[in-house]
Amino acid sequence: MTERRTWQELELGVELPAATSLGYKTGGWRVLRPIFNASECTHCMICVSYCPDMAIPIAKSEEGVAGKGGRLFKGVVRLATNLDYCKGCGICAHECPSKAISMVREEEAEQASCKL
Amino acid sequence: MPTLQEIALKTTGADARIVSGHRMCSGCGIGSIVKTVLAASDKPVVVVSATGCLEVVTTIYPFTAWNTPWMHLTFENAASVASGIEAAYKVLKRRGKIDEEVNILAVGGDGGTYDIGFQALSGALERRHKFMYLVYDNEGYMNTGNQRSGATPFGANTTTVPAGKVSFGKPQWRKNLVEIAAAHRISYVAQAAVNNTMDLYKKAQKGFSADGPAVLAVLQPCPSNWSFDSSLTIQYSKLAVETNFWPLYEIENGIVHINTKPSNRKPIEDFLKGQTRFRHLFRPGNEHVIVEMQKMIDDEWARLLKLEESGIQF
Amino acid sequence: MKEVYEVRMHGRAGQGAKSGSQLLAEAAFKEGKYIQSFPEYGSERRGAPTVSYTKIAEKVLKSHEPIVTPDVVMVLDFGIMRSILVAAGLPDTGILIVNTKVCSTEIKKLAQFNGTLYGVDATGISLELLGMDTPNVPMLGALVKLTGIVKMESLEYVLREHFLPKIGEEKVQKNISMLRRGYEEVFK
Amino acid sequence: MGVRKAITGAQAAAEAMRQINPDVVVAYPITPQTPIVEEFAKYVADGIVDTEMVPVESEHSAMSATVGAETAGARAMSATSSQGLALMWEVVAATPGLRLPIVMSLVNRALSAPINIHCDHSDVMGVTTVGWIQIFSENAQEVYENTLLAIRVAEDNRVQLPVMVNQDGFITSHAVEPVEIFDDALVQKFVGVRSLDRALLDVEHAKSVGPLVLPDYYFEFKRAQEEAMSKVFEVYHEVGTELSAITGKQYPFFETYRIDDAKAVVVVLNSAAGTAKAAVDAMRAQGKKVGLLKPILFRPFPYAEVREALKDIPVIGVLDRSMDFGACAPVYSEFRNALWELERRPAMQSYIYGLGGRDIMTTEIEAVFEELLSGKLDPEHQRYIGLRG
Repeated sequence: MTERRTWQELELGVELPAATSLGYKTGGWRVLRPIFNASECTHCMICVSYCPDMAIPIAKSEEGVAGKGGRLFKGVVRLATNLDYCKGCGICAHECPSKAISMVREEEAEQASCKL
Repeated sequence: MPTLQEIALKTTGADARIVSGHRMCSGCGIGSIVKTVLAASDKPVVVVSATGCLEVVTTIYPFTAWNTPWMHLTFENAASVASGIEAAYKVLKRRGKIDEEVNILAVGGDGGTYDIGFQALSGALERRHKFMYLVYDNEGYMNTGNQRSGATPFGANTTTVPAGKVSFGKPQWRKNLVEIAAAHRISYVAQAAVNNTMDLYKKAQKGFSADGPAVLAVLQPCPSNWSFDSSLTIQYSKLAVETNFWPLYEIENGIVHINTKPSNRKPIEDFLKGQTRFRHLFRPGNEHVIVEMQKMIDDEWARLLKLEESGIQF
Repeated sequence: MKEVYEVRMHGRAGQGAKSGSQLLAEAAFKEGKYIQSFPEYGSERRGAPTVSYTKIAEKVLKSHEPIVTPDVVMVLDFGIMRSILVAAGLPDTGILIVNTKVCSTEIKKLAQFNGTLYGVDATGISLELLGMDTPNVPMLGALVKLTGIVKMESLEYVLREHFLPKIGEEKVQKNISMLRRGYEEVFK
Repeated sequence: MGVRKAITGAQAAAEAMRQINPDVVVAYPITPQTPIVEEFAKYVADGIVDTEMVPVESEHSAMSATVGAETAGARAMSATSSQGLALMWEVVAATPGLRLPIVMSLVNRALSAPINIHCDHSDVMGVTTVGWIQIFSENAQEVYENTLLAIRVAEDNRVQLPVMVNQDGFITSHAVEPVEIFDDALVQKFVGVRSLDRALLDVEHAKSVGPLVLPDYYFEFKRAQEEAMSKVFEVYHEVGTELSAITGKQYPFFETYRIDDAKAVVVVLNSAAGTAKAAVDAMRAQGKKVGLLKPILFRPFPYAEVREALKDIPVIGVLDRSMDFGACAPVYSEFRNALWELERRPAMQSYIYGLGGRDIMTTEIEAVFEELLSGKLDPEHQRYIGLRG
């Protein structure tokens, strides 16, 4: 709940600097949370390309990360879902060819993570 | 041709031209479509959005999800605004006031394209402005809750042409925007769908590099108003392609090319099932609607195959 | 009863805060009360926070202002409390009903509320009976139990009136069961 | 000193546009604006200007593309009339909110129905509430100078608002009169070039223009827009002073003609003000003390200055070339508003004249003066000049 500006403080015209929506966290919309099982992932990027909320971060890894079947995956790899923005639509889980993502109720996921 | 990995790098992180924090419905594929199309440009992209889902959810003041120059004016004029931007671009370059090369992208939903923005689009195509027009087609006015548009399919239940005791929903087939655009003799028109990222990316690349205007129509299943579970957006898009309800094809310099030919065409029921807007078609008395729909789809497909075979310039 | 009884519902677009507040108002209307029911219109997307108001009174309601000092606040989505101060304007004597499985101190802390907190597993009930997350109906049952502001029969009547043409008798029955389960299962 | 040319009002607007050499001109032809577009298109075709001209398919697209170009960073201009303005209304109304300094020629013509191609002010009076600066021109010379002035007022950083430069359809737009065109180099120095500070095409500084603004901010944006409008007076004055150095003319908010000791004053816009001057001269020759006030800057409206100018006038007749059906006519309303604060309010009479191109004669304005001087007024009703029945 940020302080709202007065009319004297507005920019000229109705203009905004780029990408300010990063300050608006849509993660709170989630009812279901994607649980990413890295050991089942083949880093195929299907989930990344479909994610409508750009909520699956990726990285370039030279040393590689362990994935499905204990294999080492190098190059572009997917990381854990960014829960700040993920709305929990479940497309990633549904489209994952390796079934590396499962959806659980947000409240349960939260309590599970508290216990951890 | 880039890999899915390379596309992912362009759509995620600091260089992405559209970023997280937008307020599209959970499971709405517009985000995937737009990020993929934007990634396909090798130059900075200036975007103009028509009023609609995309515009409303990406720029609720003081938040914007755009990480590239973007503007919105009104509902029906994205193509005219793009004309003005392109004119400004040409003259400011000619006069040495700017030096950066850019691509211009106009985006609208089917309401802003097939219906109210149709004249502006036709005018801009006829004048040969160099820009790409992207329509994310969710087959109705989904931003305002499922009203009928010129892109709504035959048989669909909408709030303005509801199915009722004496109505099975929309009695007309949708207009063929791709062929109408191609009739302007522009060099690139294509139909794509959200489920096929590589195909969409390639088409966007071709559109951006076309000589003159290009039109890209992309099917976008709407979880909210077609009413299916938010995880099934991609599945419904696939079914639309596999039933030939939404063929993937392109018209390049007038020559038709079908990109995907389903080896085993699925029946249209597979696509209709589970969507609230078609639920009434499965009730007794409406069997003929599905039969008619199937026939229309098959006829259209046969016609498209003939167009491709003929090699005649569109 | 207060001159104007005010209920504020917080939810997410798609969870039925708007229709919940409308059902409540119509039930009161059926009992001869004066009512107002209206949502705050933003650009609601499935999942986006929404707020909806119900006013119930014995006399004509003239003002069209939103509710700032509610008697009851209903929270249809647990997570919403992280971004929105749901208990804003709710006095400690007021009632806060949250869609949750447990009434933890964490919820009171999130809501910044010192009064009595009530919980009902409305999502659980609706997933069990309907297979969908539509928590508004069980929440209304809980509200009736705690406040008696309308009668269960009135709510059942308007539920049927509203939904029968849209979803058929079987689902109407399920909704009525959800309402009763909410009534019975609300806890402190 | 400039060069004197015998040209029409439409050509005078085009002459100003030639000297401005805008980055972009977008227009759709409509009678009686068409000769502006045609004249300018000829300049483009002959390479006299290197403007990018976009011949769009409708006025709606004309203003849309003008807004697109202006947002992109160009200096963009347009021109229209009547039905054209009506069709582009939606975008016209959106332009001031985006604070885009577009200058457009409006050749005033009656609105349908019934369809009529001739002059009245029903087109412009339908857009006075949306936030454009409105400047009116008595003749071709004023059209030319007002267009130059408008560019600088619009683009001033304190203002950044669009301007309509009005002239009467056919009466001004199609009549040939002597017009003094000032030196190209001097004028071009005066108009300068538009800054790229806010250019959308400045891709290094990406921004989002025209987002959705909900109840939490919309009101504040509108208040900021009003503030910009209030700055127009000082900017108009400053820019006018600068233009005077080239033209030797004055650029007041309104012109007063022989009102110093006047017992009755007529207020009238655009070309009819010239006719009224002739009537004033004729009456003065008979020893009758009458005068004229010709509004030039109509939005923003200079209430205080108008009040000061008219404070000692006992009777005022306001002539409107359009109606506000079921209410007071628009120019009359403004003058009533302006004079309300006076301790000794004048008697006032509203007149409607010239709708759909009906001619207004010197003798008719003389009759108005006679009526005003006689005190036979009917403030409860507007009167009609030159109407049968």
